[in-house]
Amino acid sequence: MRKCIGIILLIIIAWGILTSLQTMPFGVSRAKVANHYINNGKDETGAANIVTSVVINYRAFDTLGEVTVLFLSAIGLGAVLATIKTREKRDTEKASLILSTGCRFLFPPIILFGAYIFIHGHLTPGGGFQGGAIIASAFLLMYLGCHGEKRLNDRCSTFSESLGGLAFVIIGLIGLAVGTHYFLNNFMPLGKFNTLLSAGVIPIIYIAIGFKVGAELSKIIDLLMEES
Amino acid sequence: MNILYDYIYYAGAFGLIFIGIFTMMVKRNYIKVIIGLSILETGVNLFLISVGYISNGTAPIFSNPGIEAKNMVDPVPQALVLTAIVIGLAVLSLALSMAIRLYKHFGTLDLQQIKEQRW
Amino acid sequence: MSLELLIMFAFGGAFLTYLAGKISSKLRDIFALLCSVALVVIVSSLYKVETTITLYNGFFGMPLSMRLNPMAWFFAIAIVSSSALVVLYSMSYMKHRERTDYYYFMLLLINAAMLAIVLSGDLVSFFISWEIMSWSTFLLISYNRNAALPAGIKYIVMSLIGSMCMLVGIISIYTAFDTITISEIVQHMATATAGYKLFLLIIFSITFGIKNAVVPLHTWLPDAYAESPSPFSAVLSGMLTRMGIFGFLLIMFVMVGAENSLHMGRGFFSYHNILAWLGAITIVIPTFIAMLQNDAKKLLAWHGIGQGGYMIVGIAFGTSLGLAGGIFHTLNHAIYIILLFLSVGAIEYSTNGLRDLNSLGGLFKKMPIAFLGGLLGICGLIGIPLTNGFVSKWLIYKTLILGKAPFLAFATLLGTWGTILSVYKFLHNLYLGQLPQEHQNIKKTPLAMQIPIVILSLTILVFGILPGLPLKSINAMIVSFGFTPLTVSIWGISSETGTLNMINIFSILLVVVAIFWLIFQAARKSTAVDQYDNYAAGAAIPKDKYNYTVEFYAPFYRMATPYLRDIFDMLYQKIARFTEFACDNIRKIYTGYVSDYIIYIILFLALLISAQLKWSVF
Amino acid sequence: MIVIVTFLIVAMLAAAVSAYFFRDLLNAVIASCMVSLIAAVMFILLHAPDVAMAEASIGAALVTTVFVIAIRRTTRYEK
Repeated sequence: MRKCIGIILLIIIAWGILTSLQTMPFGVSRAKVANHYINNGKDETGAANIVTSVVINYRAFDTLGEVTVLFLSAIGLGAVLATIKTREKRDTEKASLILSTGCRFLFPPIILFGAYIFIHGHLTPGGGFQGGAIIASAFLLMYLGCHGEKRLNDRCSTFSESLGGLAFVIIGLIGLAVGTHYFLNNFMPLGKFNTLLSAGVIPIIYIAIGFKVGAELSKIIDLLMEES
Repeated sequence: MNILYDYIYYAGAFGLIFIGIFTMMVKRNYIKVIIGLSILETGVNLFLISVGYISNGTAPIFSNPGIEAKNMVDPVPQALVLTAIVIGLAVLSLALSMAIRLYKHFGTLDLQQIKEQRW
Repeated sequence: MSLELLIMFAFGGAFLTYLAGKISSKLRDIFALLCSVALVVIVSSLYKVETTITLYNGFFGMPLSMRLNPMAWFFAIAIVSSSALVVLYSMSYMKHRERTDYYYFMLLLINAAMLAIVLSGDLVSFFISWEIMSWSTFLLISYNRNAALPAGIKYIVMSLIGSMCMLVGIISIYTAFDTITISEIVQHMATATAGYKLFLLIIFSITFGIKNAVVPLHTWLPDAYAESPSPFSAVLSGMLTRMGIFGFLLIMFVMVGAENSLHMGRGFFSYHNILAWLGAITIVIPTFIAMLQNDAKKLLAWHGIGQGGYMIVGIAFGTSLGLAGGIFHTLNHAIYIILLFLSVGAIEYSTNGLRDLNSLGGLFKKMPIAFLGGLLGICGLIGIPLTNGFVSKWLIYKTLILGKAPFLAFATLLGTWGTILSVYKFLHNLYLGQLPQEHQNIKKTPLAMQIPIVILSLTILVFGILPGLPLKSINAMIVSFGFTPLTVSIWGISSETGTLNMINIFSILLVVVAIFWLIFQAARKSTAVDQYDNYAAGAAIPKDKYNYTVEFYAPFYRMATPYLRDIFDMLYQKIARFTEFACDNIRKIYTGYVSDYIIYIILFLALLISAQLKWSVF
Repeated sequence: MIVIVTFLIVAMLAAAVSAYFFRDLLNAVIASCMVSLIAAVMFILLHAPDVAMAEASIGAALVTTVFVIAIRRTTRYEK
C-alpha cells in the first residue's frame, strides 16, 4: 500500500522534473555571479583555488554560520547522548600489537597530512573542512586500533575548537574595522600569487576552520564511541 | 548517444534522490530511514555539481599558468556542496544519536512499534 | 509637561513597585499608595486644562500622541481615585497572600493602561494601551489559580476577539484617511460615506460591547468578577469594564460624530435605537438572573452587567439629558459597586474566603463599617433618593419619557424592581438574620479596609445631595460633543420640562423623617429585643443553625429557571467544544511516524507539479 | 569516457538499490558507502576536486563510521 503510493507520487515528480530539465541543458552555461568570481577572484582575493576564495572570502559569512551549525550539532549530540548512563560491558578482543603499533605509527602522518591540506587550502584542492575531517579520521583510527587506550584530550580539543572559532570571528571583526569596512574584509596584503604566503587572511581563516572542524568532528566521534 | 551524454549525470542524481526518498517513505527501521537520507543527500550534491559543469572545462584552480578563466566550471555550487557535505555529517550523526537514544528507551528501532509504545 | 509626568508616574510607578517588593513588602505597600495618591494629585491639578503632547514621532511616520480634554479628565480622575482607594484597601486585604508583588504590579499597570487609554490622542496608542489593559487583567483575574483560570481564559478569548475587531477598524481607518490621530479623523469623517461610518460603528461596537458586557457578549463577566481577588473585582467592575462606555462615547460622539451616529438607519432599525434596545435587554435579564445567585460576588457581577445597560440606554438615546444620565451613571456605578465589592471583600477577609449567601448572616454587629458600606451601596444601586444612583436614574427615566420611548422606560423600571428584590436578599443574607455559630469570633476589619469604605459611603451621599459637582464637568463634556448644555446648579439640574433639586428633596425627607421619629418616640410601645429573639416566635431556638434566609426566592426560582438560562453562554460553549473537537481530529494527521511526514511533503510536491503540468499556474 | 560514466552510474544506482534491499544494516551501510565513493569519483570527473575530497573523507569514511558505531550500539538486523 505504502509502496504503491510512494511509487505513484515519485512517478508524478519524475515526470515534472523530466519536463523541467529540458530547459536546463547539461554543461553549457555558467551563472553570472560565477563569471565574476572566476574572472576577478584571482586579483581580488589572491587565492589560486576559486572555490576557496568563494568559501572564505566572498561567502565567508555563510561559512561562519555553517561552522556554527556544526558546533550546535556537536552540542546537541552531547546533550542527547549525555543522559545515557548505562555502561554495558561488551567482551571485545584486544587489538594485536601489530595493529595498535601501526595505528600509533600512522597517527602523526595523518595529522600532518590534514594540516597540509588545510594550510594549502588556497592553492590546491582541499581546505579546512577536508583537513579537519582527515584529522578526525586520524583520531578515529586511534579509537579503533588502540582499543580506547588513547582518548581525545577533552581540554585540548575544547581549547583548539574555541581558538579556531575565536580566530575566525576576531579576524572578521578586524576586517570590519580596517579598510573598506565590511565583515571578514580581506585586509592583509595579497602577496605573490600561487605561493604559500599569499591571499591575505584566507590561509589564516582556513587554518582556524581546520582546527575548529577537526576538533568538532573528533568530539562527535568521541561522544559516539564512548562507553561502547 | 548524445542525449545519453547530456542526461546521464542528471539521471544518476535523480535516481539517487528517488531511491533515497523511497527508502525514507517505505522503510520502518529508523537506521534504514537515515541511510535513505544520506543517499538522498549524495544525490542532491551530485545534481548541484552537475548543474555547474561546463563541457571540456577545467577545475576552478589556477594551479598552472596556462589555465584560462573562460573554461572553468562553476565554483559556486562547489562551494555550496562543500559546506553541505560537512553539515550533512553533523545532521546524520545527530540523527544517529537519536537512534541510539530511542533504542535505549524503547528497545527497538521499528518506528511502528515505537509509535505504539509511545503513550 | 505634566501629562508626560502623569504617564511616567503611572507606568514607572508600576514597575518600581514591583522592584520595591523585592526589597521589602512594607516599602512596596507604601510606595504603591504614594504613587496612586500622587496620580490623584496630578490629575486633579490638570482640571480644565486642554493640551496635546506628542510622545513619539517615528511610528511608521505616524505620531503617537496624548491629549487632555473634558472627557479624558473626567474618566482619568475617576480611574485614579478609585484605584487609590483600592490600593489602600489591598494593603490589608492582600497582606498574607502569596505573590503580592505581582498583584500590585498588575494592579498599577492596569491603572496606568486605563489612564493611557483615556488620554490617548491617536488610535494606535489607544490600541496598545487597550492590549496592555486586557493582558494584565487576564493575569490578575487568574491570580487565584484553580477556578480562576477558566474564567481568565474566557475573558481573554472574548477580549482578544474584541481587540482584533478594533484592529480591523483601525487599519481600515488608516487606509481610508491615512491618519490615526483622532482629531484628524474627525475632520476626515465628513467625507466618508454613510456605509463606511456604519461599518466603523459596528466593528467598534463589538469591541466596546464585549468590554462593557452588552448582552450577547456578556458571558465572560460573571466568572471573571467572581473569581478575581475582591479589591480587583472592584476595579474591574468600577472602571475597567466601563472603558467600554468610554469607547462608545469616543466612537459615537467624537470620531463619527453625534449628527452621524444618531441618524444611522431608519425608524426602529437605526443604529442607536438597536443599541438602546440591547441596553434594555442588558438591564432586565441579568438583573433577574442576579436574583437567583447564591454567591455574593456573582450576584454583584450580574448587577454589574445590568447597570451597564442603563449607561448604554442613556448614551444611545443621544439627547444631552440622556447622555448626562449615562455618563453620570457610569461614575455612580463605579462608586457604589466598588463600595459593595469592598464590603463583600471585608466579609471574605473576616470569614476566610466565605461568600456563599446561604451560609452567612447576622454580621451586622460584628462588622458595622462593612454593613454601612453594604447598605449605602445597595441604596445607590437601587437609586433611593439622596443617594447618587437616584440622580442618574432620574435623568435616564426622564430622557426615556421625554423621548417617547415607553417600552424602554418600562424596561428600566423593571430592572429597578429586580434590583430591589435581589439586593435585599444580598443585604439580608449577609448582615441581618441569625449569626451562624462558627462566625462568633471572626477577625476584625482592619483600618486600611475601613477607610475606603467610609470614604465611598460619604461620596455616595455627597453626590446624591450635591449632584452638581460631577454634573458640571459632565456638562463640559457634553458641550464638547456638540450638544446643547444643560442648566446645572450645585443642587441639581433644571430644564424646561422639569427640575431636579436635591436640596428640596433632602429638606422634605429630613422633615418627614424628623416627624415620624418624633411620633415614634412619643408613642413608643415596642421594646428593644436581642438580635436572635425575633425569630423564635415564642418557640425555643435551635442551638446550631436556624437560618430562614436559605433559599430566598425559592418559588420564584422554580418558576423562572426554565426561562433564565444563559443561552449565549451555552452557545459559546458549544462553539468552543466544536472547535476543540475539530482541532482534535485535525491533530491526527501528525501521526508521529517519520515516513508519513515524508509522504506529506512528497504529496504536496506532486500536487504542485501536477497542477503546473495540467494548468500551468505558475 | 561515456561508457565509463554510464558504468559508474549504473553501479552507483545498483549500490543504492541494494542499500534499500539489504536486511543486514551493516551491509546496507557498506552499500551506501559505495554510493558515496562512486559519487566522489564522479565529482572528480565533473572537475570538482574540492568536493571530491570532502565527499571521500567525510561522506565515505566518517559517515560510514558513524553509522557503524550507531549500529553497534543498537541492533544489526532490520526486523
